[in-house]
Amino acid sequence: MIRVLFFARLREVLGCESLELPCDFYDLGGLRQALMARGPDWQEFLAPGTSLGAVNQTLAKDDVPLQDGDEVAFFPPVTGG
Amino acid sequence: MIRVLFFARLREVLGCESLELPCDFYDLGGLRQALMARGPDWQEFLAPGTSLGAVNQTLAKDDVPLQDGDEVAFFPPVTGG
Amino acid sequence: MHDHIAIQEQDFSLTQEYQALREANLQDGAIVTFSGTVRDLNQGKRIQSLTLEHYPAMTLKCLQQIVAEARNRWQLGRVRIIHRVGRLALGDQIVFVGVSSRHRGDAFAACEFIMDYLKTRAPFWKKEQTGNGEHWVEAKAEDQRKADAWK
Amino acid sequence: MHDHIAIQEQDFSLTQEYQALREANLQDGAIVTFSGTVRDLNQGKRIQSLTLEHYPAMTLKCLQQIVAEARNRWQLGRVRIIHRVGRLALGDQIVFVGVSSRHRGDAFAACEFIMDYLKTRAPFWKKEQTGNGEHWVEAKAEDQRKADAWK
Repeated sequence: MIRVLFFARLREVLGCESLELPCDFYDLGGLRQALMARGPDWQEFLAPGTSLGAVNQTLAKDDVPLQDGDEVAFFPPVTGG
Repeated sequence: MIRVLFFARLREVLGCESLELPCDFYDLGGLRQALMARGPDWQEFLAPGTSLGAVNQTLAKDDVPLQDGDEVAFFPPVTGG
Repeated sequence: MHDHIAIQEQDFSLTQEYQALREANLQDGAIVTFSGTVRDLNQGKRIQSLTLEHYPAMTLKCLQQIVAEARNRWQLGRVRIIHRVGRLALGDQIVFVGVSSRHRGDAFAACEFIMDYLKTRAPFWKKEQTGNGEHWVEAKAEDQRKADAWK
Repeated sequence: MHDHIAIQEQDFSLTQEYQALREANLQDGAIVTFSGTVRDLNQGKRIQSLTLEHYPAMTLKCLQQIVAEARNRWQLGRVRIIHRVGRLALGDQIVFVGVSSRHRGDAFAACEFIMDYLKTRAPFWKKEQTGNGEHWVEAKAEDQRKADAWK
């Protein structure tokens, strides 16, 4: 299984804080595409460039491979500091 | 008259804190040359590049003109901060 | 390594942070600190308060990586980072970065580098409350440009 | 203009300086401070104490000019500079520069610029006391290089 977390505006517009999914995805990009197919908001707000991804708490590009047990997160560009 | 001040190492090696001189000098360089003629230490430690000059409390190059009543200072490169 | 990295709701004391950078530290002659506070105007909007959310499992790890990268680039003594989360009022302190070093150039560069990387990589998000409701703050292209300039 | 420039024998308090930069200052979200202290080793020599001499009539004027130049280059809120003179012990604070600004980039740049110019233009001289007597500190080419880089 993969745990997928959503933060900040992304959590709010998707109405979803976290998901548990079987690990059917070769890499982060594959997971992103599968999630974008869930509906118009998912399509819009998960688009590459619109939201960032992290795998196991490290910022990751879409070609980072996924393994069973990984924690994935999607979130808007960060605005701390 | 011109008041001439010496600071830090320059004051110590010249054994002189201040001078009052008639204003017979066209510019800072002219005064510097006249002072360098006073002896070997003056020659060595007042040489351009070795000591900085200021006219009326502002860093000055040798071509800055002098007027009666000016306050001139010579000192080593600064080392504060 | 003398690093202190904290994510916390409570306020911090610059006095204590400065003391921790300075005490029993005779080898470092330079201390640079950055403090960020909630200002009244941001991107043209008048702010009343803000809420800071983060991704707890990632935040500390990310800041540790940023400090490690700074230590690779410059000769640093102590590094201290505090970032607040939760609800903050106008004028409140948000973030502190303090660096000690033998040389002031290293302390200045590392402190600014840590802030620039924190701004573009650390998983914090600000939501601003104004007289017209609340909204998520948009990331600034300028922040990305500043972070990219360190590459 | 909110400038405070002081040359003094007595120590200063970072706490008070930070408060003066921050209080009733909601427009500035960034505060950068630099503190310089007497370190144990300088240019390879083990230091016991140092004495700071200055040219009183010129020092304040010179620092005011440096601040004016910084204000020409960057958008700054408050600027505070304190430089101590007289006898200082190991670990003592020597100099403080604090800058507030709307934008952190301006605060970082101005604070470092002021230090780099102070180091090469302000009429202060350090004499170091070691186990082998005392000597005047030599100016460093690196400081001149850093100051020239702002041109």
